[in-house]
Amino acid sequence: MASANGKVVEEEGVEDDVVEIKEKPLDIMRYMDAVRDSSAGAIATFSGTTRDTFEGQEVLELRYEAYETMAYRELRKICQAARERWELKRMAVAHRTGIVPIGQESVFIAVSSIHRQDALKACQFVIDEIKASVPIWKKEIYNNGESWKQNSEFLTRNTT
Amino acid sequence: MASANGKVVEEEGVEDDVVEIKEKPLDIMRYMDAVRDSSAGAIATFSGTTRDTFEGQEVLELRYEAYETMAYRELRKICQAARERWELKRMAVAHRTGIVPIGQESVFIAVSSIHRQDALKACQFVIDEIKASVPIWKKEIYNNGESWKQNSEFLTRNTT
Amino acid sequence: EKMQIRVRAQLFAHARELAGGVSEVSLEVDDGWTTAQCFEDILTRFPALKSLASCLTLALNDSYVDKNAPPILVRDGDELALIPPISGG
Amino acid sequence: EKMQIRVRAQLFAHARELAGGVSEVSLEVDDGWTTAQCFEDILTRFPALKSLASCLTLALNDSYVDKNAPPILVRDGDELALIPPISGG
Repeated sequence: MASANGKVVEEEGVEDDVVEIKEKPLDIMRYMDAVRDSSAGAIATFSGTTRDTFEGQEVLELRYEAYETMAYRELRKICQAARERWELKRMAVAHRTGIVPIGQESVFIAVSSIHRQDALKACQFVIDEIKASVPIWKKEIYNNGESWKQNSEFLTRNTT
Repeated sequence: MASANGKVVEEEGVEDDVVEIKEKPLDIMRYMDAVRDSSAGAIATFSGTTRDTFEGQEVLELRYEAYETMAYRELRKICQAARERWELKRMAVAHRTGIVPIGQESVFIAVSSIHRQDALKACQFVIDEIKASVPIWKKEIYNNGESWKQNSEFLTRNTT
Repeated sequence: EKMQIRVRAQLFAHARELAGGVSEVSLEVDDGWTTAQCFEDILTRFPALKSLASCLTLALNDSYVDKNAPPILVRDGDELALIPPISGG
Repeated sequence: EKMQIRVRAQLFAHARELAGGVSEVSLEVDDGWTTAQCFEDILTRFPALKSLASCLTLALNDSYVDKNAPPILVRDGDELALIPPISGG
């Protein structure tokens, strides 16, 4: 975009944001490096990690599945929405699919900004929005059965 | 601590938290691994990174100095305070001293919890508290001078 | 006489399992059908999905279909998706 | 006759610079002195600190001294610190 004096001002935008869905371990440091910026003073991140227990039952394995084309689109919409609410530098959002071993990241979000409030708030916003709208599913495998999980955030948003 | 039936219940406490002040690059992954826990579903982190500009002036270098014994004590108090407010699993807080090159982490905080709200809120709390009370100082070196910075959070808290 | 159009329907997660593992169906429907009608057609072909039907959300060409909005007509080449309650993040 | 006690005072950051690089001073003061009196003593010895004095906070044995609280007596072996406005994080 051109600024008032005609000079071209480079503005970070969602087109530069890193958005990935992959069936591999998430490379946390790569995403943090992607958002690191010499003009930013803050990086906030969120990792969703897989737990070994759900309501007292031992979880043996977790499997994630994505509707990829739509998930990419929803993730970019979320990044754009975050940018409209806060002053952000760079963003990176990644979700893992397939089997995710216990204790490993299923989702990772990194946001950088000049002032910490923006990154911290945006990071919270992104994970909340992912849970409410991105078409990705998790299945928990127990000793004696399995269960497709349901995010209350999605159910709340989609209750007619 | 012993629970009602007499069994010893292992409870994460501030004595297990990682608190470090060192004149070396902060090893982010080590801190994230320190808070990773198979019973935790969330890890929130915050990195304060050094900026190349302050109010239009180019910052050439940043130097951090700590009153170490008191800084360690204040950091542990902050971790304890966070644990009293939220349900947390593990915490790691590290601050770098000496010369910190532009774009690198001066402070890093990682918090894990079962539910994301606790980690996210605690992470924000910890960085806010560090800026208000931990005896560490930053000096910015410019082309034509230098300046000891002052956190408004500290000034606000200490205004008589 | 109505033209026939082709709509690709994808089934995910629990929906796919209830449909016996079917992840994709090519529907041939009348031009002028709505997403809801396509959905009903799928339920007829895979009756086991009826137990999940009230939980399912539809998406058309990567956008959620709002159950409360006016009906949306499908067009030739459209992609429909049956979306069970999500659980990512 | 009052006993003399020894208090170790540390100067940090801008305070140390204004004191010509002095980072630590061993004070010998009268038993019964307060932290404020020790502070005044330091200001007398390093007058350049006076320009910063109103911004300085004291800490005694790793705890902040509250300017609004009753005066605190120093004891032999105590550690005082002159703390300019902090800027960590």
